[in-house]
Amino acid sequence: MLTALILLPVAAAIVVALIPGRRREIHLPLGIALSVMPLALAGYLFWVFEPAAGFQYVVDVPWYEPWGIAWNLGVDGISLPMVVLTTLLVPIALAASTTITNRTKEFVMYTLLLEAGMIGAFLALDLFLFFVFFEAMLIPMYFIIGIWGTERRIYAAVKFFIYTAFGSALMLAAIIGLALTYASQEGSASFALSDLAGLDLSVGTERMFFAAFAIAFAIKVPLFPFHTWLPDAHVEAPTAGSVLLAAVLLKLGTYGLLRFNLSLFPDASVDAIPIMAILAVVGIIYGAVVAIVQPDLKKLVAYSSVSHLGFIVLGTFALTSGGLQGAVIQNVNHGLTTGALFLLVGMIYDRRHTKKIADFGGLQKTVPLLAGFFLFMTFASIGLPGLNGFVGEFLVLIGSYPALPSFTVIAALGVVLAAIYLLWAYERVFTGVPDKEENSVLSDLSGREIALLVPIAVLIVVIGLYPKLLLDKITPSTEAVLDRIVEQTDYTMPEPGRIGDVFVAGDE
Amino acid sequence: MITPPEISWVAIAPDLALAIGAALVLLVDVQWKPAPRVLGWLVGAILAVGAGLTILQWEQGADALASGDTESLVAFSGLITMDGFAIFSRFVLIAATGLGLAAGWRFVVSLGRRGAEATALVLLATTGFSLMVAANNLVMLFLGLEVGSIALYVLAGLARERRESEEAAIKYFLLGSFASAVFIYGVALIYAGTGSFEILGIRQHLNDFVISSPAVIYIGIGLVVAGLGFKVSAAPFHTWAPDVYQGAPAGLVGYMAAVAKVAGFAAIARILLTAFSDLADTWLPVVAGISVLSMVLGSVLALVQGDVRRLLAYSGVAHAGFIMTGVVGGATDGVLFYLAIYAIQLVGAFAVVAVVSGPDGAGSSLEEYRGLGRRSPLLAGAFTILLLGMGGLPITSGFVAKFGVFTDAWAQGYQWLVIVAVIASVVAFAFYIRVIVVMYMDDAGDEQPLRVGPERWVLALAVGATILWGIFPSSLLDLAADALPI
Amino acid sequence: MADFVWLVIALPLAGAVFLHFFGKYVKEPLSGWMASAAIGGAFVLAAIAAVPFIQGGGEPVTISLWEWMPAIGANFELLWDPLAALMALIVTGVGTLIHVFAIGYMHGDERFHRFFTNLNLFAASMLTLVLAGNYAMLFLGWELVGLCSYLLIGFWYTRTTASAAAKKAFIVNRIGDFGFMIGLMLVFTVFGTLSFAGIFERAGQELTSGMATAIGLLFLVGATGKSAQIPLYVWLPDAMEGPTPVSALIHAATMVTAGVYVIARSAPIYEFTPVASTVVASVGALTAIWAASIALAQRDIKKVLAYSTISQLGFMFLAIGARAYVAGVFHLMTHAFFKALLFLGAGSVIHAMSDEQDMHRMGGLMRKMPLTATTMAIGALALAGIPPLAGFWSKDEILAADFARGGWFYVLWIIGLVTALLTAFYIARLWVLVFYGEPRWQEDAHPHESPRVMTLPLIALAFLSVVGGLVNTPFRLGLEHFLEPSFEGVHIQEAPTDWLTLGILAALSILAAVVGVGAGVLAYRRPPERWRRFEESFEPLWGTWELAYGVDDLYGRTLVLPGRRLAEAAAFSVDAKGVDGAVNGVGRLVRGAGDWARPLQTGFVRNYGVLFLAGALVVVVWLVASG
Amino acid sequence: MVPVGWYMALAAALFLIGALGMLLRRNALVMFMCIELMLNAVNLTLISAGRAMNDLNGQVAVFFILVVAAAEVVVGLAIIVAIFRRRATASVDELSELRG
Repeated sequence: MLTALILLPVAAAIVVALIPGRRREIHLPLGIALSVMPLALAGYLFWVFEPAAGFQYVVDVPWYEPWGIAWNLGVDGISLPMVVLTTLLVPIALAASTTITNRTKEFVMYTLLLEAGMIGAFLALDLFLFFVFFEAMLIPMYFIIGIWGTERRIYAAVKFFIYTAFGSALMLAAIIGLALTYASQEGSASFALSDLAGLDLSVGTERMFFAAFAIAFAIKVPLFPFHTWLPDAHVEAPTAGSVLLAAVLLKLGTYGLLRFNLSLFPDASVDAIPIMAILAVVGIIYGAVVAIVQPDLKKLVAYSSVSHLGFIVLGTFALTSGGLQGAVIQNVNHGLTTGALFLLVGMIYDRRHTKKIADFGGLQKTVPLLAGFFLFMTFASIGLPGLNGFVGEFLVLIGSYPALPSFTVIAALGVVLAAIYLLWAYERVFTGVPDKEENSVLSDLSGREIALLVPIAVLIVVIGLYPKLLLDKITPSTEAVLDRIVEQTDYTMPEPGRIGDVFVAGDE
Repeated sequence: MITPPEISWVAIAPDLALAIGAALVLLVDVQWKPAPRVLGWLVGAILAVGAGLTILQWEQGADALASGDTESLVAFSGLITMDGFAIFSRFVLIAATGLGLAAGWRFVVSLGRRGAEATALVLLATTGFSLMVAANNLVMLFLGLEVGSIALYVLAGLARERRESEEAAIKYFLLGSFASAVFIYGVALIYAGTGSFEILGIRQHLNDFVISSPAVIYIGIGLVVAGLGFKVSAAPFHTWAPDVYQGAPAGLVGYMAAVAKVAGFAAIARILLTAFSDLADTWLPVVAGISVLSMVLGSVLALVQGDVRRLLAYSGVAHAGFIMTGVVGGATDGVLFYLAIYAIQLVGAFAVVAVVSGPDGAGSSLEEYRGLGRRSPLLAGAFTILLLGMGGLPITSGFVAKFGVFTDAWAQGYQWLVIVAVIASVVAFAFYIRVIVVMYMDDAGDEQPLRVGPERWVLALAVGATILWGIFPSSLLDLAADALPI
Repeated sequence: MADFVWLVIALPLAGAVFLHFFGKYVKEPLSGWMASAAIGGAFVLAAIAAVPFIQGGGEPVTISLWEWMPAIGANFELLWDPLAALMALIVTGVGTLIHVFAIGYMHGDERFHRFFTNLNLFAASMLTLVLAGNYAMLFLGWELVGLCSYLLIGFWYTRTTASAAAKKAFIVNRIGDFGFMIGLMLVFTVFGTLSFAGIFERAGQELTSGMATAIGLLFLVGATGKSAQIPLYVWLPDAMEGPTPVSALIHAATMVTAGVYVIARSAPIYEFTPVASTVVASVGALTAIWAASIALAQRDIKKVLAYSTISQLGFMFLAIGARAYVAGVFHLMTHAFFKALLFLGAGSVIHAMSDEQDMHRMGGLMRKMPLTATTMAIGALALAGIPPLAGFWSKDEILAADFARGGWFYVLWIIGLVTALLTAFYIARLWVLVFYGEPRWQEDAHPHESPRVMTLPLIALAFLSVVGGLVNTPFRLGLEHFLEPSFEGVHIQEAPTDWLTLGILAALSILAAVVGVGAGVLAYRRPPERWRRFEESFEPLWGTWELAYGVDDLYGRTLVLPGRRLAEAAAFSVDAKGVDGAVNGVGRLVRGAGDWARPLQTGFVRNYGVLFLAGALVVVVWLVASG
Repeated sequence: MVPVGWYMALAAALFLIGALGMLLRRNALVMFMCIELMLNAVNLTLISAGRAMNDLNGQVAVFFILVVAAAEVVVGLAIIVAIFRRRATASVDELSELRG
């Protein structure tokens, strides 16, 4: 089933490719229709997923046995939400791309291939396979930014590509080193996560490998100071590109840290807590501060990503139940809210052909629906309780505090700053009287655009109020990660107070 | 008493076929003045025979190697081997020849009557290199090298209307002869130090005796490495490559570069890994040094080129460095896989250059690729895949190849080399990406689609190989793993 | 038995959701009535659920709804106890009246239904806050009321001042939330849960006094944000940009008391930290006198009331800081009555004067709007603390309790007393300026009495302001008994019990009230020139008060501007030039290396040869040397 | 009898002279002659080494090298003549259009 999940978008891309280029009008609808299939499959997977069963639907087909590489896929509570998120956002991103009129066919194909790559990276349990997906997806994204982006798209695309490729290059070296260590210890080659996780590494080696992986993922996340490719990429990318970039691609970084760094290098992870926490916290504050004064709406949202993703990293390296759960669920949340914000910025851009905050003002008057959605997403992003962003941030903050008190306190400042930059931006864009003539004649959201935003909005509320839906699936997996670390290292998880009251819903 | 050498026709059957084929082409041309089409079919048939014979050889060689009966793999009193290594390399050479000729066919045709000469030269060059990769004797190796190289010098100058072609030819010729002289001097010193020209003999000698004058042998090794380093355009022996790539006829550059690289590396691998394996501790750092220099210099210089051919030449320098890491890694299968993959991609890439530059191969500046993605989408797509393949992007065979040699080098204890290599491959991405940028992200100056001739088959094969072996590499990897030197 | 209390939240929420999606199909007054019905229904339900407590003998119950974030002991659960019940009744009761008032006040607004959507949403949020069974859910309500406040302050979004005020309110509140959140982190670290039940049960076992102080102070930070205390009160005066019913409901009666509520709710934690309690009281006292002095000199009618609210909230802090929780909550209740009344009255006036808010341009309105004038007079006297109106009883109890606490609290008691005097003065000034004397209206003003739908709530609130104090008098401590189950195990500071002390204290506070009111009336019933001169005689103090001590300006210059400079520096220098510069620098370096190395390729064969030979030489030498 | 080392040294000297000539002279023809000189130095080496070791292989190899040298001459001269025809110069320094 997991193989099908990866191959479906590829097949869809091929189908689209077979449609002759002059039938332009059907490429996009066809792509959207086809991209619903993986969504359906992912939805089914979500439905049948057994939270307690660890990795499931495992596929393990040898690829080239002498090297020990394998087509090894599996899904657990950490990857499941990401897969669903990916499959959900691809149709939305495609459907938001009706303004793309040149080379539509290629655009749809690249998006679908990108989807395959992203799903593959989330599902891969073989490091070689993971790397293949991790790197291969750069190309479609590169094209999406480079071909359909705005003025400085080439600069942004190249920077994106080279920067992330640089990070993964070091990771490749570390993967090779790991596999060879395994081969020398066990006598047979393997790249399987489960095999490599059990390796005995010397302290120095483990730290080096950890660093290699961490840099690769830190660039992807991106953590300060590796973040500068992100604003450029976001600003120049077309809407669909920004959405997928923010919502899914960046998550590979946080996902990778959680999945690979914590499992493969437990000792080094524990040792690296201060460093990672510092980077995370600096990212949170720095991203937020820089976001405040950005003159470009998209850039502002991009920097807000830098800030928000810091929370995820903080939660991950707090190594507590709450922190990890928060990190995973925040992965999803940030995908939804920031994805939606980019959609909205795109919709504004479609109308006004500018993203400069100074060019707007009083839009609420002319496009009240758009303003309403924007405000909704803004508050979701700020972490308003009842919406999804809060669940993630609150879990991360409250959960991390016992482990990393001072860092968490500083991180909490980010919540304040988020309110500042987002509300200020909202104020400048939407409130007041529309004093510029161009702004007073805009048309409000169309039915199609509303249809794109509503599912996201619904999910935002559902996750905000009933995160159990996700947490039930996530928790056993995050606990397993923690258990492993506690078992393999001398790390003791902070035990806040006594065990909290066991809560049983609705049994009175 | 002088024992007459035993003749093993099997061992040289493919080479013989090619050589005879070369003669045949000339004869047929003189006698019947056939249409280019006919000539094409003839050459195709000759290559097919050569390839078929190579496959037949494989069956025999594989058994013998498996049974450990290495003696039976040596023919002509130790001059020639027919081990898997030789046969694999030879097959790659013949395949590259076929693809290269197809890619350059329009150029060959444009030469008119001289087309047959060109064809014959190509066949001869392949014969020489084919003997070179099969040589178990350093003098034999030198002979093969010279047969191949001299043919290449001529090919470089074939586009006589163009001044650059002449310049390329004379540069290639002077420097190539110079390098050959250095190489053979190295061989002579090795002979002086070990008393043998034979790969196996040298190994035997180094195994059996305490070496009396190691300096002579080391100097010999150094000169041999320098000479062969020239052929594979490893830095700092690479200087000819950009000029020759740029000047030589567009259609044939891919072929010229590919066969020289394959044969050169096969020779380096055979000499260093078989003959001098006992001295590995000494030469490994040096080869690693050459590798680093090649990767860094090649990547960095490729980054600033404005001409696609020069860019590909410098990227070839970088690739020489990558393949060198495989030599450092000490496993021939990694090197062979890389060579096979790279040869195909190189020929494919130059097929694109040939299409864009036209048969006479006038210009190849980056400017001419502007908007190619719109002008000729398929051509641009193929070029993109080939470039990414050379860059080593996953799901292309280039990645598998790089992964293989890096793994070998790491296992050999050269972790730092691998780290330099992966960083260099990122820089390499940067310049491949530049070409892609120009093709896709700029608008075309000229909207006229380009005419693609027989290059299309080359491209189809090259792209297919890049993708298929990228996703399912096991078939070729298994073959490469079986293709061991004696 | 009280399982249905979730409906108390659900009803206004349903109203909000319905109006949000279908409001535009509902004709104007109807949507307002629907919203009023929703919150009125909630009031009825809350009253029914509160019956056991009123009868005495009702036990607090925790109602679990569904899981939220079990990892940190934060789920959807409600705590229904007397404190929650009282708050719910205040919110729904006063809320209903204000809803009804707003039907008249918002008449003709093009986003009429949207206003009621938000108002209902606010009610639901506020009820979530007060009914929450754990800190996470309380925080949920806490933030949601902030959201509603944001939405409602900025309701007239085309006014840039309104939008800015809304943003300011939210952000300043967020700063408070920052402290609150850290407090919650500490709570979780200490207790491993955020549930009230789990925390309060074990407070004695788990808390050290240092930790209790830390938590207490951090909660105070949060409370200063929401309840507009020093130093975070600056948002509340600006928040008056919102429609007046909003000011009445959110920024006088309910939301701003959330800080008081949280501290009262957390009484079991403050139990262990006299330090934090004292700080709470001190902040309250300081804020009370600070804001009261500013209120003296304001010209804008709503600004007076706003600073008055800040000042009265200070009183509540003064009470709960002295551990007179019942007195604090009592004052919260009476204040909700009379301050809502005053705001609505002010709204009525503003409405009548076509959005005029400057008291210097009013005067003599008593004749035009007698009903408003009368009800406002009652509210004013209640605020001033004239017996037997509601404000007297609660304020007196606070002052008495502080006096009884003794020590440092004597100082606070004196401050309180002075504040009471000032309060009486400024509210008298307000009433006289608005309703008495000669009209100083603008040319185009045509004041008129407000419609029934607006005056009826005024009357109801006036009634409550009169009798509301009777629930808890020294003669009959009804509220104290009612709230007992909520403060079980907590020491409550009682007022003095001997009647003599009590009498003297009462006399003093009555004196302050009477003097204040008297002075105010005497000063301002004179013609404008005279009271202008009166005000000028206080210069430069008066000007300082009028400018609210220039705190906004100070914050602007010391925090906002440098912050912005910092952000600009970070964004345009550090990030663009530094970090990104470094990244691009690496790229340029590599290219530069390429450009630098390019000339090596001279094109001259002989140079190539040299390079080749040199390379060969290096290789050879290296080999020989290492071999 | 002259020890074999001397022959080897002479050969090395010849080789170096050839190499230096290749680097210093700019006439393509002369450069080519220098290469021939280098090849002959190799021949000398081979002969002496073979003689010293009493091994025929070294001496046989010389014949091959001679043949190769002859082949090189053929091609080399052709190329040089072609260039000379067009440009009326045999100086390699004139041929530096391809660079960078």
